[in-house]
Amino acid sequence: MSWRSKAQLSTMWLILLLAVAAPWLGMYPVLGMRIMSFALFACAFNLMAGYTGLISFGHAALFGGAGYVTGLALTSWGWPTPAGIMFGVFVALVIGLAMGVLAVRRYGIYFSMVTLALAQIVYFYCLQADFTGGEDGLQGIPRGTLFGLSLQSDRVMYYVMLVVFVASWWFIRRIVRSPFGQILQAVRENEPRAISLGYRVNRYKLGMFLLSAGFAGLAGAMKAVIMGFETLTDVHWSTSGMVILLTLVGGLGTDLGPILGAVIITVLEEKMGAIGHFLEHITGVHWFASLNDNVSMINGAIFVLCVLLFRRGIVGTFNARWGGARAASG
Amino acid sequence: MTEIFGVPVSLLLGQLLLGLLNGTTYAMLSLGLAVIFGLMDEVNFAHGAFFMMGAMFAWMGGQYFHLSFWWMLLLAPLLVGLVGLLVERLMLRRLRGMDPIYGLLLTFGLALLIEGLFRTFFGVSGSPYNPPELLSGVLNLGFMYLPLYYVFAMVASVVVCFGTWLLIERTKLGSYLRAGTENPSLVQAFGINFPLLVMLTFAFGSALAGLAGVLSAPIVQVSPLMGSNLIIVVFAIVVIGGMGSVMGAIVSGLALGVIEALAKVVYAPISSTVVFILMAVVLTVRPAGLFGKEK
Amino acid sequence: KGPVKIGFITDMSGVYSSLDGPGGTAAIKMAIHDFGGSVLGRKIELVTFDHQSKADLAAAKAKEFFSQDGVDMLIGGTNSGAMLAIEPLAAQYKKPFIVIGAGASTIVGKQCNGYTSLYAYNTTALARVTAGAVIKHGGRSWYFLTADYAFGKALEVDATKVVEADGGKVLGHVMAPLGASNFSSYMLQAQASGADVLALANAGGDAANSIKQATQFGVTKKMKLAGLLLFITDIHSVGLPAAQGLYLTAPWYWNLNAESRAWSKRFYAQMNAMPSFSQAGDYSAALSYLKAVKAAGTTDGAKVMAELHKMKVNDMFIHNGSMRPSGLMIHDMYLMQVKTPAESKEPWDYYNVVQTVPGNEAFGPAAAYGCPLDK
Amino acid sequence: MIASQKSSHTKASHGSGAGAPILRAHKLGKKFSGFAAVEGVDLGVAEGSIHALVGPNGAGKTTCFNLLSKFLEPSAGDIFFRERNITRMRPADVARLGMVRSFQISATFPQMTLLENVRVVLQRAAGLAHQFWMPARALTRLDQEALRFLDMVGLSGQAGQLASSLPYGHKRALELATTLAMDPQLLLLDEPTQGLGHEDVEQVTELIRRVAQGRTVLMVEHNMSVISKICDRVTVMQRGQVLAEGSYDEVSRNPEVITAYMGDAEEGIHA
Amino acid sequence: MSPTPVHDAVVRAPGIDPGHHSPASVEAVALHIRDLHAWYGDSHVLHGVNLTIKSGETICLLGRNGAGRTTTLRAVMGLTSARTGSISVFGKEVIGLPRHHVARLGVGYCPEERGIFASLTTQENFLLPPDVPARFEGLSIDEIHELFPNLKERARSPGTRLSGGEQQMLAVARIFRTGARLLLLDEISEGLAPVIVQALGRAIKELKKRGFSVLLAEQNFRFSANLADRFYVMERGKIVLEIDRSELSDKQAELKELLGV
Ligand SMILES: Nc1ncnc2c1ncn2[C@@H]1O[C@H](COP(=O)(O)OP(=O)(O)OP(=O)(O)O)[C@@H](O)[C@H]1O
Ligand SMILES: Nc1ncnc2c1ncn2[C@@H]1O[C@H](COP(=O)(O)OP(=O)(O)OP(=O)(O)O)[C@@H](O)[C@H]1O
Ligand SMILES: [Mg+2]
Ligand SMILES: [Mg+2]
Repeated sequence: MSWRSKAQLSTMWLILLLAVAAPWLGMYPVLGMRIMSFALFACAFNLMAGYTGLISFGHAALFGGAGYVTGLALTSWGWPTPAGIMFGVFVALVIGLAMGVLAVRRYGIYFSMVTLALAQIVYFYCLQADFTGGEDGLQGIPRGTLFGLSLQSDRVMYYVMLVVFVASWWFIRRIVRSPFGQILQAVRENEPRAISLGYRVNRYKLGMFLLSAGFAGLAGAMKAVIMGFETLTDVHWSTSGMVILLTLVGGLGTDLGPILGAVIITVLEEKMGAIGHFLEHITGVHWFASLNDNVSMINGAIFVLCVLLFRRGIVGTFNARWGGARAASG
Repeated sequence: MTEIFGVPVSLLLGQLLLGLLNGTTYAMLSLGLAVIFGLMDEVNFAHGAFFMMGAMFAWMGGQYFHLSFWWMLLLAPLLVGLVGLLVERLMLRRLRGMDPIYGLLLTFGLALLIEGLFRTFFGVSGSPYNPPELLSGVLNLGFMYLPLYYVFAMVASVVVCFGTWLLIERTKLGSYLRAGTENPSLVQAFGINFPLLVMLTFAFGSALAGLAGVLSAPIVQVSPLMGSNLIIVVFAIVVIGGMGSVMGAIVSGLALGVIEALAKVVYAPISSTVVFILMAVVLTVRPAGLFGKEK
Repeated sequence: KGPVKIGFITDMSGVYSSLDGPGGTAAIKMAIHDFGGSVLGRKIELVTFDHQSKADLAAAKAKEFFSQDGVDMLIGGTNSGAMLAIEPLAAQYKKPFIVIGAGASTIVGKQCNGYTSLYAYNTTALARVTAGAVIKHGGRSWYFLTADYAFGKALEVDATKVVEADGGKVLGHVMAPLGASNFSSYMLQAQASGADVLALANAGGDAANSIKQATQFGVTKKMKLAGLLLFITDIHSVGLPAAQGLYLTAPWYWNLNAESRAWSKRFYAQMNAMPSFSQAGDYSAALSYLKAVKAAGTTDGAKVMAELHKMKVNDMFIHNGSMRPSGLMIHDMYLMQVKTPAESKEPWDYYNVVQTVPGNEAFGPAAAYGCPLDK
Repeated sequence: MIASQKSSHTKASHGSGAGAPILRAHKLGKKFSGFAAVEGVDLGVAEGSIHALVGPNGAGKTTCFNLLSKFLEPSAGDIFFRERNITRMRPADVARLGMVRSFQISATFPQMTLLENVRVVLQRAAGLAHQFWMPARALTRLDQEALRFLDMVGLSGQAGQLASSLPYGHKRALELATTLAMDPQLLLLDEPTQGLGHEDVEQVTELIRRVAQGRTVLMVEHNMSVISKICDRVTVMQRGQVLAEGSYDEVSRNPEVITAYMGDAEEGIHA
Repeated sequence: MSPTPVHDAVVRAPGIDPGHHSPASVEAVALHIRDLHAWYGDSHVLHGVNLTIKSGETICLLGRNGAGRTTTLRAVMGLTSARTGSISVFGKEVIGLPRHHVARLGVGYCPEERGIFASLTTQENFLLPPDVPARFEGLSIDEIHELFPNLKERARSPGTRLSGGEQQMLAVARIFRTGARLLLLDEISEGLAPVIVQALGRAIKELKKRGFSVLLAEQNFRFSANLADRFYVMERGKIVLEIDRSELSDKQAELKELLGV
């Protein structure tokens, strides 16, 4: 085993250990769960973007769409929690299928714009539909029970989410390296050649889009259950932009990048005020105190900086600097 | 009174006219995007922000410098063009030759940043901007009153659109740009100062957005948020028209305005999504868009 | 013992930030200052958070405020989705939660929980007062321009009830998508309806654009405009030339009386804008809470809430205020008509008070809200 | 010299002996917005032969090729593969039938190792293409076979290298290895020696001959020396139509072919 | 500093040794390359190339695949990621000059990969490169159409819809038109039918008569053998052999060793 994969493996274990211990080290469980749902969302997005090169700008439709239907199933229809979540995933798959069929026929930015536009249909539907409650959101989603275990406590919910997350992450990682993943890599590198070798490439891309949609849906459904409500923010295009940001910051096409990105951006979003005050305190510049009020502007700035200086993201840069010649994953 | 779809004809006529007006705004915006996209293979997500800047500059000119609408009609697009020029020169140029998706992401971040900046300084609630004295009248068409300014905006947009089309499709300049999109270094090796051309094109596309902004300022509330939702509709229009096709952008922009107007009278709830649905339909039938060429 | 902590969660940067946002923070600071900076011998501290109109951020932060940061009460700003998401947490942690900027009536509806108060206004009251009063002033047939989502529809329903109960007629409506910047085509439809009143069941930028374009198309020549959810910031941004003559309802206006004027001058000195009613409401809520703490002699949530329910509130912001068991603060509301540019004497001098509507009439019967606590 | 020994007799007779040609085009035509690039082409490729398609630039060779491999839809005519009508089939399906094409530019998967390049092909045959739930090691059982194909083109030594690191000539060899891994019965090669240096041309020519054992090859080529060495049969196209057909010796003496294509024998630059 | 030492096997004709030759008149030398190093990213491809083309001369660069011929031409045009040494075109140093200035000195470049633009029609592709200032009388449009009749026929077709060979013709035609008096032609006989290759050979001879200077990078030795006045052979980014046309038969053995011809 190479030095690098050893380092990788130990990083993974370290992260897992930290995640397990976090609630006991004073981390606030809801924050942890939010991070995990965004990290899962980013991993799902990365599955499509990082390994087919197709950047979807419409993943919010899958994430939020699943959240809404899970919420609907749990509140209005009184379904058990696991069934509601599965239903959310199912609906994400259906939306993903509709989006994917149209989008995978296009490349590059075309793909991005098509997914963005299609996601807007979902957004407007959610906006206008009565069950979503418009700006009020779909409120009061019960956490319910899982195999007889009440999910009411944040700690219990946290560990359930951790299990879901780790399992999904492991599975996503496996997909990337699976026989299917190999074909997709080939498609990405030379599509006409893949066709001439007898592969129906659009089916493979669609397959990947569906897998990605499924996990994005899972992330959205879990988030709805965790938070107990679902709002329009999750289907809005800015959320699609945010998941790109998470992945980009962490490192597109890497295993750990989306997680790192989610941790950094989510924490930043929440702690911006504290950071601002701290900066104000040490520099004496009052402007820093207003950082809190401009999170989206700061996200914009991070985007710009990332693209200009830091395209590979944190993990990607690490791999390129210290990794082997073949910095495919990490 | 005669009716179509249960709607009085006069109302329908009025709607179509207004739809056409909306269409000209769409056309000019999507044209700017198409110019930048078709000639540089870059999607400018900040286009909506540029549109907003055009309107904000017009308003600021009036507010702080007491410059008339006519002055701002000239100055604001120039200023926005200058911003575009700087963006190209300082940022996008470094991404040339890379996957165009990076340009998209960069401009996305830029859009957030620009909007955020304007929001911090000017708040979000917007400000009124009035049409110039000369155009503040109302035209009585018999079946409706049409503010004179709307007529002006419509005519001005159409003129600019077709002027641009001529410039790009019918001049050598256009062929330099199209060639440079594909292989910039070779075009340079032919002795053409392509980086300069790109910069100017980007500035021109941005200026078009700025102009659309100034023209819209007297019609809608001028606010830092005015561009962010519009831009996605405009994306869809560009996709329908065939990305990069100048004619496609103009025609589908106009058509979309009219179709949206029809949707509003026929089945209102669909009017906000009709453009996206249309896009889906067009894509199934013609993946490259109406005027696009299959690559 | 540590300081008494007041939390304030609102949209500091998004669509609604000019209504509340940083101005709200300033107002609460004024309240703390006016109260003397300490209560029960403890310093009063304010912590704020920008929820960016994201409910999940708001809820997560509220939870953290309550469970880790020792926040004793929370003032909630704009965005009803975010406020509704915080509401159950107030009950869970037994901390008073006073909502100002958001007006969803459901906050004190089925979801009510005894710890949450809807303090400044709600959409029901705005719609009811405007509809009722405009009918009295001669607008008998109505046409609605409605934002095509839950909130717009709710406004329309609330207003329609009053119009029909008072013998008026609703001739029709048109649903406009949220964020449609061009409303001119809806104006044509409104004109074609021949109604007396065009009611705007929308908010924010949409409302501002509708007013502007109604004027451009000459709608206002034949029809009265009635805004069901308009704030002074909206009027400010549209400008008097377009907005003149428009009817709207508000719980407060800076130029209402000497007391409100004095307070607003102080606010203006800091923020360079006249306060909106939600900012004034933030001030009043903080003040009332502090009074209740003082009276109860403790910051214990349940006891403070009991005190708040008992209190009669009368201050710069609230006139004849008392809280229903559901948490809904009942107080006088005002029907306003926007001044003509000629009538306006100074910047921000925008409204004529047409009528004062007593709280119970304005907010309507408790039964309509469906809160179990109201019995 | 080896080439001429092997030519004609055995293979050609084997081809005709098998009766129907493996690939047959009947009145094939393709119009591009009014311009007829290919028109009424009848072509039969005998099983087991190496068949060359030559002709002046723009004669329609590549178009013909694209039609046969289904990368273009014919506007007229029919195509039969082993007497099965494939005119309306999709390219990927045609490839599955055993008719595989190469591209004018080298076609490899640059960021994958040579082994993986070949394995990608084997995966489909082994039914290991859509198993997204399987771990990566499921693929190792294809390694032996992949190495065998790399060995055929003399690249097994570099199996672990990335394809992008190979020199040009080796990339073409790798491409051939992946093509072979599809177990094609008919190989379509478009200008396989284009851009190669003299030595590489010889190498690739040799390689083609080697892999043609037991397979059929249809190739487009401008290099007459290659054609004369290995091809059993030559079809000459001009302006979208077949001008002549026969063995290399026959067509190269045809005066029409000389004026239209080969030109002045003295200046016979490619020979 | 002395130029990077060349391969031992090099036999130079003293008169035209670029190392000792200093151009008497600026205009007498079309291209003068000294100690040229060039890189693609991190990979160092040219290791000190020296060559000279006198005005009106046709020279040919030979070498195996990957020897660096294309890179030499690209370095002249400023298309490598870095270059050092000296390149002077008609007496003007171009290293340090912006890319688009090189062509304006009178250089026409036909790239190996042809560089036909898909979004332009054949005609637009043909007319794309601007005329060079102080141009030579090149081939007229009619002459070019006579040389490559396909181009006239397919004038309205999009550039990349042309057949492989037609694209090659277009790439060459486009440069012949501009009046650039130094032509850098990379593998122009590639993919062309023998008849056309012969015609192309005649065209180059004609240009030579009109005073053009030509640098051919060729795989096709037979083609260039008829045209060039002088040959340079490259190996691993260096010139390893220089042969005058008159010495061709004497140097067969070395050529065979280096090129396998
Ligand atoms: N997609 C297309 N659209 C329009 N014309 C085309 C298209 N493809 C090919 N052609 C035209 O059809 C003719 C035949 O082209 P084809 O590529 O088959 O020639 P070829 O025989 O392969 O020539 P070469 O030897 O130069 O490669 C050419 O004149 C070309 O311009
Ligand atoms: N873009 C590039 N990036 C990195 N290395 C390159 C690049 N282009 C060429 N090279 C390398 O530079 C060396 C010289 O290449 P060049 O193209 O100049 O050779 P050539 O003599 O023209 O050969 P050919 O017959 O292949 O055209 C080769 O080893 C090649 O692999
Ligand atoms: Mg061809
Ligand atoms: Mg070369």
